[in-house]
Amino acid sequence: MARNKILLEMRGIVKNFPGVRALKGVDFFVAEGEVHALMGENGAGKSTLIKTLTGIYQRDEGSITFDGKELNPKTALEAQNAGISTIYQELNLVPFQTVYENMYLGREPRTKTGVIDRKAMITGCEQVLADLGIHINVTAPLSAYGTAIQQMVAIGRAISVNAKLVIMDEPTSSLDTKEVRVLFDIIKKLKAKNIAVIFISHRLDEIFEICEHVTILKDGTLSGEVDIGEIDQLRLINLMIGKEAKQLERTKKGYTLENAETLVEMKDIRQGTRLNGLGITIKKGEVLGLAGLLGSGRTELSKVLFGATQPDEGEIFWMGQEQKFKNPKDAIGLGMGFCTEDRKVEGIIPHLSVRENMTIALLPQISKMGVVSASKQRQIVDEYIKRLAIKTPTQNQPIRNLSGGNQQKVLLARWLCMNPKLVIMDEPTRGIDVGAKAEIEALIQELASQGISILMISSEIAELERNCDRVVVMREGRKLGELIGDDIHQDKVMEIIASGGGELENIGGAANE
Amino acid sequence: ACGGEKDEAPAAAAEAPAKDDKEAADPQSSGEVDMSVLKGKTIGFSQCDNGNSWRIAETESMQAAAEKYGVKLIYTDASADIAKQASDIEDMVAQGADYLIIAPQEEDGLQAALQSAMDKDVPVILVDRSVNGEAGQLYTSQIMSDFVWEAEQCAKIITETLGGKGNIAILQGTQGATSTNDRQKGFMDAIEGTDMKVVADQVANYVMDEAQDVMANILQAQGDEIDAVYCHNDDMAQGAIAAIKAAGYTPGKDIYVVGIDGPKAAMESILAGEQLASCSCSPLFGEPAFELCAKIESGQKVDASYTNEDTLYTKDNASVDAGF
Amino acid sequence: MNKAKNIYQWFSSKSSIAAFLILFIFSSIVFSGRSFASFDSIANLFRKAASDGGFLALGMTFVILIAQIDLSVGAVMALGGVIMAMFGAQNPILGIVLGLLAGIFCGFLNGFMVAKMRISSWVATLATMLGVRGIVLLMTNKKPVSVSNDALIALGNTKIFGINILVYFLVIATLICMHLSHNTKFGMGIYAVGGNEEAAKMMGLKVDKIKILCYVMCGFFAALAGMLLANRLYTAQPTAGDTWETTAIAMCALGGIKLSGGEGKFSGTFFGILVIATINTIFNFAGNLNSWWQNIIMGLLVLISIGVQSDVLKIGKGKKHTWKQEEAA
Amino acid sequence: MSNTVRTKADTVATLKKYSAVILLLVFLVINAVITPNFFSMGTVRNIIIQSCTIILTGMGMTMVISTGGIDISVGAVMALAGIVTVKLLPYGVLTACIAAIFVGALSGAIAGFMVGKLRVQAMVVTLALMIGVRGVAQILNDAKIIYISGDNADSFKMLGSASLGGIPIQIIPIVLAVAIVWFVLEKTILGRHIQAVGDNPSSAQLAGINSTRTLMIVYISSAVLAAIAGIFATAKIGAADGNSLGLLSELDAIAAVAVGGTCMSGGRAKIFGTVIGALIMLLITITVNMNNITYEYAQVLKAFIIIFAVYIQRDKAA
Ligand SMILES: Nc1ncnc2c1ncn2[C@@H]1O[C@H](COP(=O)(O)OP(=O)(O)OP(=O)(O)O)[C@@H](O)[C@H]1O
Ligand SMILES: Nc1ncnc2c1ncn2[C@@H]1O[C@H](COP(=O)(O)OP(=O)(O)OP(=O)(O)O)[C@@H](O)[C@H]1O
Ligand SMILES: [Mg+2]
Ligand SMILES: [Mg+2]
Repeated sequence: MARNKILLEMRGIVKNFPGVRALKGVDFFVAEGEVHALMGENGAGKSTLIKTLTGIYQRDEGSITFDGKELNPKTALEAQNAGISTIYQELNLVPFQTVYENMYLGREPRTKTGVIDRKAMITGCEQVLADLGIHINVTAPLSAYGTAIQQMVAIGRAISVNAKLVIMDEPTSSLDTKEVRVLFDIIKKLKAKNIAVIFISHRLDEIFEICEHVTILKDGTLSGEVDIGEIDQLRLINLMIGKEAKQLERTKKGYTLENAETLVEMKDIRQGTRLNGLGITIKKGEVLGLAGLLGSGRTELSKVLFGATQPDEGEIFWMGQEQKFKNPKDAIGLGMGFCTEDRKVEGIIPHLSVRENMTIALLPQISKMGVVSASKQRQIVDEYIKRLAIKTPTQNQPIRNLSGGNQQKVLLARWLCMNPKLVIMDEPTRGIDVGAKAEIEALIQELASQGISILMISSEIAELERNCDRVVVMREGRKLGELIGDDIHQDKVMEIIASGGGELENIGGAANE
Repeated sequence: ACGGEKDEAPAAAAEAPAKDDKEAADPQSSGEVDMSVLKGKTIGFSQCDNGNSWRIAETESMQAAAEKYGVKLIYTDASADIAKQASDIEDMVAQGADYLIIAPQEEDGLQAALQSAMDKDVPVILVDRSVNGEAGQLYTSQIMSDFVWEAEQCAKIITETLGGKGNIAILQGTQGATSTNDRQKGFMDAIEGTDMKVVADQVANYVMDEAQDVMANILQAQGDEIDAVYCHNDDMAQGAIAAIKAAGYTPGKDIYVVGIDGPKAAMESILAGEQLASCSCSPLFGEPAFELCAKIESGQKVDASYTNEDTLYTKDNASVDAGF
Repeated sequence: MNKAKNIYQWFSSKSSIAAFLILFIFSSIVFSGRSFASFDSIANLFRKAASDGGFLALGMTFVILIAQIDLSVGAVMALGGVIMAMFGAQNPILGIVLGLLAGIFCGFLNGFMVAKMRISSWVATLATMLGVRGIVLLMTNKKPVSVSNDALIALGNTKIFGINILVYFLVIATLICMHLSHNTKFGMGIYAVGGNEEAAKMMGLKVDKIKILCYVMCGFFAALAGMLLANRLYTAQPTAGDTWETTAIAMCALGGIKLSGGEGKFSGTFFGILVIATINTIFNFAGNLNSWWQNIIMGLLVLISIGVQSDVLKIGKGKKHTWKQEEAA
Repeated sequence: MSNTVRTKADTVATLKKYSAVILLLVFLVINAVITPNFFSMGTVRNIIIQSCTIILTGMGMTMVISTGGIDISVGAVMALAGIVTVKLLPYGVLTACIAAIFVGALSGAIAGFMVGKLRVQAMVVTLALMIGVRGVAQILNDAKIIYISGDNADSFKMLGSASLGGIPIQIIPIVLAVAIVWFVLEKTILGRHIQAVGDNPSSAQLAGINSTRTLMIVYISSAVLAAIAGIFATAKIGAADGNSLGLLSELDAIAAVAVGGTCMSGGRAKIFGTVIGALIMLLITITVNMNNITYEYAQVLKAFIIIFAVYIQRDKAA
C-alpha cells in the first residue's frame, strides 16, 4: 500500500490509572494528509491514547515522534504549538463566554496597539461557522446554544488553527446527517491541504466513507491496523469486540399498535421560540421516534414532557389525566425516565460512584424510612453491570473515570432499574460502540415488548428506522409529518424535512435574546 | 530594631494627659454654665466602637445629655475601625454639626479628619482618649481618662495583696489596639522591679468565652503556681473567674482576679469576694462634654485638657453604681 | 411576562448602577435638609469609596472571577501600610516599592498554594490571613507606625478640585482593570478559567499562570489600599483592614461579580464599591443608628440586591439553567 | 503487573486517608513531651468542653460544604441563639432552648431558600446573614452582655458545667451531632442527595432530586447545629454576649473541615475527618495556652500547620 511519509509515530504507549490499566503498550502511526480512523469498544482506550498525545495525560511508558521530532507534551498548549489540534470527546468550552471568544480563546488576534481585536474575532468566527453552514449570533454566550452548535463551534475552533494533524474524538456523535455531510466536506478540504486527521467514531458507515486507514484498539492493546479497502464491517467489528456482533436491522414488521391504549398525549405545546405548538401521542409499548434537524426542538419537547421545563402553553395527558409537572420528580413518580442528550452536564454525577449514579433515582424504593438498604443496592447494580456489560473495575469507581460509552450505559441503567412505563432517550446510542449499540437496540425492543413505551430521539435516522413503530418529523418546533411502520425510511424523513422549507439559519433565534 | 524606635512615640503620648491633669480643673466643679445656649444646636458624637458595655454607657450618656439640653445629636459608630471613624467625622462636618465630640479609637489616624473639622471652625472635644497633636490645632479641648494609670492601679493592688511576690497570669485584649497596648504597658512598667513574675501572658480578645477557655488551659498547665490574674477588661475577668472555679480553685483566695472597666457584674463579684478589684473611669462623659460645648458657645475660655477621675474599686468602695 | 423579563435583564445587568442611583436619589431627598447632595458630602462619599475598601474590591474581583476567594486581603493591607510606613520614613519611594512588593509576594504565595499545590483557596488564604497578621504584629510590636513623610501624607490627603486624590487613583485603577479584563489575553484567560477551568486547560491556556497572576493582582491592590489608607490617616495600624475582606466581597457581589466565577465586570465592582460607600454615608446622616442597626440594614440590602440578580428570576422558561459545575480543587 | 499499579495507588490512598489522624497523634506526642500536666483528666475535660463549638459548627459546615456551598453565618447564629435563650429563660429552660434553635433554623431557612431556590451564591447569602443576624443578636440587648440570673439560671448553667462521672456534659451534643450527621450522610437517601446536589446540580435535578428542598434542609441543619453550639457556649460562660460570641467561629469550622480532608468544592464529605480536624485546630490553641507561646508566633504556626495538613491530603485528581 502506498502511504505518505509517517507524520505521527507513537510506540509502546502505556497509561495507568488508579485501578485501571488503560493502555498496555500501544503502537499508533499516522501518515501525512491521511484520514485515519481510530476504532474500538467503549473503554478500549481511544480517548486516553489521544489525551496522552495531546498532553492532557502524561504517558507512563512509550515514545512519541511527531513530524520527525520527539514530542513530550506536558500541557495541551505544547501539543498545539507542535501542530496538533484536537476536538475532545467531552465538549470543553466556556459556557458564559461568547461563541467567538470560545473560538479564539488562547490565540486571540491583536491590533497594532496590542489589545485583542474583537472585530477580527467576530468576523473571523462568523466566517468559520459559515463554512460549517451555521449562521448564528456569535456574540451570544455559548450556553444559549445546544450540544449541536457547541460541537460545531468546537470543530470550527479546531480546524481554524493551521495544524498538521487534526484529531476528532467522536465529533459526529451529536451531529445529524446534514451536519455530518458538512463535516466530511471539511475533512476532505483538510486532506487536500495535506493535513492529517485522526477520526474517532462508533458509526461504521462513516468510517468506511471518509477514512483510508484504520487502527483498532481492544482493551488498551492494538488489535489491528489495516487499509480500509482491505476490510469489511464484520471483520472490523470482529477485531473490535472479538466476537460476531448481531447485525443491526429492523426486526419489526408493519404497525401493530393501532388499538393499543394511549399512554401520553401532548397537545399544542408552545415554549419560547423553540416549540411552536406541536403535539405527540405515545401508546403503550410503542417506540416513538423524533426525527429532525438540530435545534428542531426535540430535546425541548422531551424536557417539557419530563417536567424539566414548563411550557408556556399546551396540555399534557398521562393515561388520560391532565398533568402539570412542576419538576422531573413528578414525572418520575408517574414512571418516566429520561436519558439526557448531554451526558456530562445533565447526566452523570461525576464524583459519585457507579453504584450511586445508577441508583440515585431508585433510592426511595430500596430504602426504609429514608435509610438505604446497601445490600439491595449492590445486588441491583451488579445485575445491571452484567446485563449492559458495563466496563468498570468496581461499583465504587467514580463515574467520571469511566469511558464515555460506559457512562452512557450507567445512565441508561439508572432508569431501567426503576422499571418505568416510559423511557425518554435523547440520543441514547451517542458515543456507544457497535456491540453495545446492538445490545441497547435489542434492549429497546425487549422493553417495548414488555409494554414499556419509549420516546427515542436520534440524529441517526437509520437508528430510528430500525427501532421505531412510528416516527414524528419535526423542524423548528413544529410537527411536519409522521411515518408509520414500514414507511419509516431515511429518504422519506429527509423529504419531509426538506418540504418544510426554510433553512438552518432561522434556528438561531433563541440565542439572540 | 525598627520595633524598638517605634516604642517611644505612643508611650510619650500616653503620658501627656497625666501631666496635664495636675493643673486641670474638672468642668463639673466650675459650675454656673448656662446650658440653654446649646438649645437647637447640632452636636456630632463619633463613637469609636459600641462593642462593649463601657462604650455603650458612654454613648447613652451623650444621648441623655442631648435629650436634656434640647440638642440634636448626630451619632456615628465606627465599630472599632479607625478608617471608618475618620470618614464618620468628615461626614458629620459635611452635614453641618456645630460641635464634635469624639471618642478616638487610636491616638493616630484622625489627624486629617480633625484638621478638616477645625479648618471649618467646628470645635472638637476629645473624650476618654487623646490624639497625637496640639490642642487648639487638631482639637479644642479634651476630657481624658488615663488607661495607663488604670493599669498601674491594677498592678499596685496586686502587688500589695501578694506582698510584692508571686506569679501572675495576664489575659490580653485584641492585639494591636491602643487600649490593649496601654493596659499592658502600664501594668508591666508598674511591676517592673518587684518579685512578681508573669508566668502566663495570653490573648483572649476582650471576649468572655475565649477568656474562660484560655484560662482553663493556663490553669491546667500551671494552676498551682498562679497567684493572680490581670485581665485587660472585666468581661475577661468574669471568664477567668468561671474557669478558676471550674478548675477547683477559689477565686479571691487561691487566685486573685483584677480587671478594668467596672460594670455592674464586676462590682457584684468584687463584693462577693470573687474579684479582687476593678479599675475604671466613669464612662459618663455626656455631661462634662456638653458643658464644655456650652462654655465655648457662650464664649468662655476652656482649658486644653481636663481629666475625668479614675477610681480603683475594691471591696471597700464597690457598692457604688458605676452607671452601667 | 416578557416585559417583566426584560426589566429583570436590565436590572440585573445594570443592577449595581441602579442600586447606587436609587440609594443616592433616595437619600438626597430624605436628607435634603442636611445637604446630603452637597459637594462636600458627595466628595466625602467618593473618598470613602476610595479609602475604605475600594481597592481591595478591585483586587478581589480578579480572584472571584476565577472562582476563587481571598480572605487575606485585610491582613496584606495592614502589611503593605506598615512596611511603607517603616521604610518610607527616610525614603518614600523605597517604602512604596517595598510595600507593593510585599503585597505582590503575598499574592504570589496565595496563587502558588491554590494553583500549584491545589489547596482550596479558602484554606490557603485563611492561613495567609493568620500568618501575615501575626507577622505584622511582630514587625510593629503591636503598635501603630506613624507616617511622618510629607510626600506620603500628601499621597493620601491632597485634594484636586476639592476631591481627594485617592478618588482619582481609584478611577484610574478601575479603568486599568477594565482594560486588562476586556482587551488582553490575560483578561480573556481570566473569564475562561473562571467559566470552565478544565476547558481552559484543554484549549491550551496557562491556567496556573493566570490563577497566580490574579492573586498577584489581588495582593498588589491590597497592599496599595493599605499604603494609601496609612497615608491618609498619618499612621499604619497593625490592625488595619481587620474583617475588610468581607466588605470587599460584599462590594464585588453587589457589583454583580458571580462568586461562581467567570461572570461580572470591573465596572460593576466600581458601582458595588459606591453602593457600600453610599450606604455608610446614609448611616452617618441618619445620625442615630447603632452599629447593630447598621448591620441589620446592610445585611438586608445585600440580600435584596443579590436576590434581584438571581439567575432564576432572569431565566426565561425552557432555557437551560446555567449551573456552574466545579472541578475538584 | 497491573496488580502493582493497584497496590501502589492503594498505599498512597490509605496514607492520605489517615494523614489527619497521624498528624493528630504527632501533636499528642509532641505535647506529651513539651507540655506540663498535659496527660491528665483535666486536659481531656478541657478538650471536650472547648471542642463543643467547633465540632458542632464543623458538622454543619461539613454538610454545607459537601453541597458545594459555604455557611459563614454560623458565628452570628450562635450569638443570636445565646441571647434568645437567655432572654426567654424565665419561660423555662426547654422553651428557651427550643425557641433559640427555632430562631437559628429561621436564619438557616433564609439561606437555604436563597441558595436553593434563587440559586444565589451561598457565600454572599451567608455573608449578608452573618452581618444581619449579628445585628439582631446585638439589638436584642442593646449589645450589652446579659448575665444569667433568676429562676432557671442554675438549671440552665448546668448545661455548661455539669459532668457525668467526670466527663463534661458537652460530650452529649458532640457525640449526638457526629453520630447523626454521619448516619444521615452515609446511610440515608438525604445523604446521597446532598452529595449529588453538591456534585452536579442539574444532573441531580434531572434525576428527580428536589435540590431546593435538599439545600434547605442542609442550611437549616447547619444553623440549628450552630444554635445548639451557641446555647452550650452561653450556658458555659453563664452570660449571653451578642457582640462577640462566635466571632470568627465560621473560619475555625471551615479550617476544621478542610484540615479534615473534605474537598471544599463539594462531593464527598469526611465527617470523622472534620472531627479530627477540629481536634487538631483546638490542640494548637491549647498547646499555645499551656506553653505560654506568644500570640503572634502562634498565628504564624497555626497558618503553617493548616497548610501542611491540607497539602498532604489534598485531592490530586482533576
Ligand atoms: N481519569 C481516569 N481515571 C481512571 N480510569 C480512567 C480515566 N480515564 C479513562 N479511564 C479508563 O481507561 C479506559 C479507557 O478509557 P477511554 O475513555 O480511553 O475509552 P474510549 O476508547 O475513549 O471509550 P469511548 O469510546 O467510550 O470513549 C476505560 O476503562 C476507563 O474506565
Ligand atoms: N442550528 C441551530 N441554530 C441555533 N440554535 C440551535 C441550533 N441547534 C441547536 N440550537 C440550540 O441548542 C438547543 C438544543 O440543541 P439541540 O441541537 O439539542 O436542539 P434539539 O431541539 O434538541 O434538536 P436535537 O435534539 O435534534 O439536537 C436549542 O434549544 C437551540 O437553542
Ligand atoms: Mg472516548
Ligand atoms: Mg437534542
